[in-house]
Amino acid sequence: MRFLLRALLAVGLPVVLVAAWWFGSAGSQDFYWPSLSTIVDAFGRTWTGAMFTEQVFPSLWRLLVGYLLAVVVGVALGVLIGTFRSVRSLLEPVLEFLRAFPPPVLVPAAILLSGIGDRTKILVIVFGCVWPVLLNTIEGVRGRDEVLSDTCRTYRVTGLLRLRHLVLRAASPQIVTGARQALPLAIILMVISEMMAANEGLGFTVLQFQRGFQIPEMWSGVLLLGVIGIVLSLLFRVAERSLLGWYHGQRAGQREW
Amino acid sequence: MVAVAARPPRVTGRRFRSVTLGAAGLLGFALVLEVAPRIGIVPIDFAPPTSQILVTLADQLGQESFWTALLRTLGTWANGLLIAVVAGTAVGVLLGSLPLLHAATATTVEFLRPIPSVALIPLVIVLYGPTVRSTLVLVVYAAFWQMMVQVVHGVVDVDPIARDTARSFRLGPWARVRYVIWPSALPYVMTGIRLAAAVALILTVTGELVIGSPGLGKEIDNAQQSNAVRVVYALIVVTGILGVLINVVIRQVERRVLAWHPSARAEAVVR
Amino acid sequence: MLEVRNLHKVYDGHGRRVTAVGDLTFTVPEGQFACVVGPSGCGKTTLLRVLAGLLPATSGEVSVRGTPVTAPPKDLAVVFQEYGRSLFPWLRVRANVELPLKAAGMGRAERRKLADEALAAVGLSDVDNAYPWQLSGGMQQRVAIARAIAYQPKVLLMDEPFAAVDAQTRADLEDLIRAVWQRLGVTLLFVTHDIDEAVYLGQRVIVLSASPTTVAEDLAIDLPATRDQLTTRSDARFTELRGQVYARIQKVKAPASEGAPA
Amino acid sequence: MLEVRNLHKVYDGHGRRVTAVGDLTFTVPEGQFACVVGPSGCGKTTLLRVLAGLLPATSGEVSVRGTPVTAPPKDLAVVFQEYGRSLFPWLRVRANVELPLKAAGMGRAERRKLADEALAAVGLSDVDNAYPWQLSGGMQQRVAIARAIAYQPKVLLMDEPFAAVDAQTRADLEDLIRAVWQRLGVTLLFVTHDIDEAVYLGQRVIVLSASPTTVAEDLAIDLPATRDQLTTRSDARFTELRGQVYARIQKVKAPASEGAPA
Amino acid sequence: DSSEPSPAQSGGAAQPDKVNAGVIAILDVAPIYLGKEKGFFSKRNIDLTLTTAQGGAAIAPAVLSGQYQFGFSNAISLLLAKSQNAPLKVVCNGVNSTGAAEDFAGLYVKPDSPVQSPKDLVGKTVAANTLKNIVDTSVRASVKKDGGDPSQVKFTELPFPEQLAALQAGRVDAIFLVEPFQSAAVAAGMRKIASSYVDAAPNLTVAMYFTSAKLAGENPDLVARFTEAMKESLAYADAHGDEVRDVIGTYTKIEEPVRAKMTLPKWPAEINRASIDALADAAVTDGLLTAKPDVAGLLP
Ligand SMILES: Nc1ncnc2c1ncn2[C@@H]1O[C@H](COP(=O)(O)OP(=O)(O)OP(=O)(O)O)[C@@H](O)[C@H]1O
Ligand SMILES: Nc1ncnc2c1ncn2[C@@H]1O[C@H](COP(=O)(O)OP(=O)(O)OP(=O)(O)O)[C@@H](O)[C@H]1O
Ligand SMILES: [Mg+2]
Ligand SMILES: [Mg+2]
Repeated sequence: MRFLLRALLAVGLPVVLVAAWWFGSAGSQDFYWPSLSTIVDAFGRTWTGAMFTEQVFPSLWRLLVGYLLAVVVGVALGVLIGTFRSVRSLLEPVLEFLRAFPPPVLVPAAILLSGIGDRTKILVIVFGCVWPVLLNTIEGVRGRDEVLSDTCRTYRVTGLLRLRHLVLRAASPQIVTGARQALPLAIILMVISEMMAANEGLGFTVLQFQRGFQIPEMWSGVLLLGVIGIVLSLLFRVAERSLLGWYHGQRAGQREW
Repeated sequence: MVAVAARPPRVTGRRFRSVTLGAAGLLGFALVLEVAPRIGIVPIDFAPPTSQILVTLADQLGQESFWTALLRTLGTWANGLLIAVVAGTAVGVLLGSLPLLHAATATTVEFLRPIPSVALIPLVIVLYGPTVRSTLVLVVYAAFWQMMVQVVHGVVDVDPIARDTARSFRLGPWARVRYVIWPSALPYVMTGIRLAAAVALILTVTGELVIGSPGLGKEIDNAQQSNAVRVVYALIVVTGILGVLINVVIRQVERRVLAWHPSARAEAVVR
Repeated sequence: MLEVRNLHKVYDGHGRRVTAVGDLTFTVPEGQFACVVGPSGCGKTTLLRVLAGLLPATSGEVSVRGTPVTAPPKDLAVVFQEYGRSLFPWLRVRANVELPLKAAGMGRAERRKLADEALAAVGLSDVDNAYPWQLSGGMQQRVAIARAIAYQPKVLLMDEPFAAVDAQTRADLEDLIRAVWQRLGVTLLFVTHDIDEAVYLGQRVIVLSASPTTVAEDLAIDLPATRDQLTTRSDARFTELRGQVYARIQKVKAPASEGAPA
Repeated sequence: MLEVRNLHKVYDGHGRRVTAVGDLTFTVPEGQFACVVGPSGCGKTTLLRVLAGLLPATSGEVSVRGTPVTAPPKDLAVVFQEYGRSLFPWLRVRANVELPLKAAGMGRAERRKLADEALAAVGLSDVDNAYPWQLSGGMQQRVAIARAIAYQPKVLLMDEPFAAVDAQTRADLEDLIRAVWQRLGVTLLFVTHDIDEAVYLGQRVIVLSASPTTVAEDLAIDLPATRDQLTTRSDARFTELRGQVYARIQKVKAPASEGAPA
Repeated sequence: DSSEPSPAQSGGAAQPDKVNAGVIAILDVAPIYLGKEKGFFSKRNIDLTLTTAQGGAAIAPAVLSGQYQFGFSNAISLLLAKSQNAPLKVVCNGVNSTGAAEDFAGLYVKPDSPVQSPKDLVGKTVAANTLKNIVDTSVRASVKKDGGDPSQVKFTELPFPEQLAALQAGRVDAIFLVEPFQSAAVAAGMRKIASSYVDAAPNLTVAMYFTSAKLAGENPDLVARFTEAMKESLAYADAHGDEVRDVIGTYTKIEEPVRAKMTLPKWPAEINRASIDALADAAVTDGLLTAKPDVAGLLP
């Protein structure tokens, strides 16, 4: 019953919006605004078989590797910076400096450093989506409850055990927020990383369509990106449920109305 | 027993230390970038050392076109950020406090968020032409999500006892947002603003770069097309410096509005 | 008036299913001062949360001043057991006390007056400008009490409100609460672990059984309306009543004592 | 052994400067059970935090078992006044109790045994699998106590550890703590607001004055070593000692009572 | 010849027509800047505003949606657009290769590279600023002309500014550059193995100016005046190299010494239709297009 309601809620609005789009765009003659039926048609033609395995899979693979790396790096660095004030003072300006770099102008630098292979593209993804994880981890680590910190100190819970049972767990709601932010960013950066120095990939293909004036095909690619976003966010939610069960329980326990 | 005392000197001393460390960090970074091309880790022609970049930058500072571009970029950035922060906060608070609404919109949001701005470029150009407006739309589109997601999570983070207290005293929706939800979400909001600020800056520059609306990004593109490597890097350094300055301002604000938060508290206690 | 009829509450989730309240029925007439005692974990806090409209009952009916409770009722204040977390850490003490008044639309001057009075009453006039986390546990608890008093509720629910204060302050606060109750004519439900306190304060003591919770004893306290720490507590009737409650609690506790402290 | 010499502690920040502890000097010999009583806000928690190495003193010296305190000393356990916040919300009850043992490098089987014993001792055998936030206030407090006991410390600092439990459980826990103390020979500093409790439990009661805090009275409790709730509490010597402490506290309280409850 | 201006054409001359044109900040578009400076547009009652953008991604939609009246694009992009039935129409020539060995663009390898001529590129990787566009088509033409199998050449996308570094680092085997990057490559000692634009077709028309079919249909007069002004500008630019080098300094950041030395393209007033036709054929052969688009319909 509850599951049904959830499912209904999840698809309700999209169904309405898709319907509106479908009928609103029907018979569109605008070159850049093809009708949804044209786009769906192009989708079927485009993203099947070899196209999927040759263009989409490599991209997804890089996306996943880049994303996971970003989370790991962001959390590790965030714990370090959040824990030691002097490290934070030392690194924060440099990080803010780097953070303001637009990835498109950064790609050349990345190419210079690590060539034009997958490594560069993964680097671009990591560089772009490490920030939400990093910033949130820092704040999460800094903002933990003092009584818990004191408890750990008196009971001499130190080192890795402290990291695992206090630092990471206390920051985990915020880490999850950061990771959540980073997920769609990773998809965006996957596309950006394939804007230059690429000859295959989902982002590259979408851009090719755009340049080649294959507008319905381009929109079908955008559609695919959105669908990937939905799928990844569903996976993310499953992971979050098990990771933050205590958190949502604590918060929902008293919020049944 | 209670006396309002002036800020103890230790705190200012600490602030001084932190500023010094920060400067040292930047200096060290600059040094690495000076040395790396000089000893051949990266080719000097394509990655000019810091000193050359700074000379070029100084040269740029003397040009009026640079300042016009900078002001334009800042204008677009500030407008975009403001809209994104206000809209992101409003929508975030709404979604965070109404779980049903959140559930109903989640799929749509997840669909829209990963659409890269580059893919939206033809769309905004068709709508607004290669103008500041187009760039602004891209900026708002990208920064809005950052803000919204942070706020949604922040709203959920309200202490259940604090929320029940507010409910039992029958605080109205507005009072609850103003006095309970907003303050507890504030740490998330501040992080959101910091994230959105950088994303807005990035998209302002990218938008200008790709669309060609006037500003720093366009200057960067122009320099790239002209093989003016040093100018390119000088301009990128400017965006970096903007990033640092923006962060300084936000940190300052944060120190004020989050004085009560454990993260700030722990640092103010005389130990 | 508070009415609780066949209240039943089950917590379920995260691999644990607990019947917090078995079957509870009682009525507190308008203006009565009722104390609730019962073993730890028997569902007192749960009962208060249901009455305050913060938690839905699994079954049964609860009404406050004639209206069935679905949301926090009007003119009701709660002092939470977790006093520390019920104070807003971003507001200074005075602002914490004033907030509900502000939300009720009261003017600045009046708000200030009420807050000052309430803070003075709990002995915290000098910390109005501090943040809650700068205060000791007992002081925090007193701020929470001051906030409830300043609100001038018609119904006041208090969950072990004096747990963190010293004996002397506790005695003072007891008298304060009785004075407030008499002055405002509030309906008061007061959860405590101190049997003496329950007898000293209330017109009635409701003893709850251990889980699954029911009313084990409902005792009218027929002590005179004007009470004072010395004379009342040395009153023979006081000792007698206290003995009755104590005996009852012992009995209540017994069947559940397999898992009790060694 | 705990030694506190000329301890002085000032809190300063956010526009507020408070002398929490004025000048405190006392020594608790190895293996002694000392109770601390004092008015709310007099600095008991602050004292405990300094002793536990969680807070640096503004001036004065503090040493635990011969070593000056700069960080939390070895083999010391604290039961915090904010019991609710001292439990890890992401760990289930048993894991909360086991965590310090794990940190000490104890094997899984032994850890489990100790945790089970401690939980049984506080009457919570059946909730080992719950999260702390699924428990009532009193149950949470007992988990915190169980954690401290299971740790088998040499020095145990307890800050109003029974504030949230009912009278019967409290009596049981009092006996439990005395039993643990006798069995392990721990040095115990026990903060309480209940004067009867202080006299019943301790070998010594330290009465603190209101702020600026000093030792107002240091009373040896010469009751027999084996105590029990019925006989000891009805002992004439008990009543006498209790009267002494009470009188002393009244005096202590008086000068600071300008701001006391109305 | 369009040296006789006729402002009266616009009917009244009271309000000049505001015209926005989207161009790329490269030397190819020097004539339009020069023409504007010389007043070739204003004397035809056109108030021209030039806006630079990074590339076709921004210009084509802006023209098609009417935000710009005219745009600048390379020939292959226009053919691609035509093949997708994009409603646009070429109005006049843009830029041509020199047709001689010394062109404004070229295919370069490292001085010590085993690649001696384009046919050696078989199995090798060449950098192109955009894939599936005029660069790879031209490079393939060079390979084919040299007797190699063009389908065996691999391309990777790399912006012009990054190419020299990538070549020097050995990440690609050859690069195809235009000015001013070509000058930098030459200065760095890179070896030229072909002038691919020249190999693609004699006097290849590399890029053209275009407008939307809508504007062409609704305001043929404006289009005609713009075309005339453009033709005059092209002819003038072709004849006045020094002025071109100066005007390039106004809208790019190319440094003076480079500007003085770099090879300029040709700016004939007329489109080389045969070369466009050849390009279209090559694009079909290379698989860029599935069928040959209606070239005649695209060109004026
Ligand atoms: N949020 C919750 N989720 C699950 N179980 C809960 C929750 N809150 C309370 N319980 C359970 O309900 C029962 C009653 O809890 P409650 O807090 O009402 O007791 P109480 O009478 O207030 O006890 P105490 O005197 O110790 O505060 C307990 O067994 C407790 O474990
Ligand atoms: N973190 C803090 N920042 C500033 N002042 C504090 C802080 N903690 C305690 N104080 C102040 O120090 C004084 C002593 O506090 P402490 O908590 O030690 O009292 P206590 O004896 O434990 O009181 P209680 O019995 O009410 O718990 C109080 O006036 C309190 O306001
Ligand atoms: Mg309770
Ligand atoms: Mg205390």
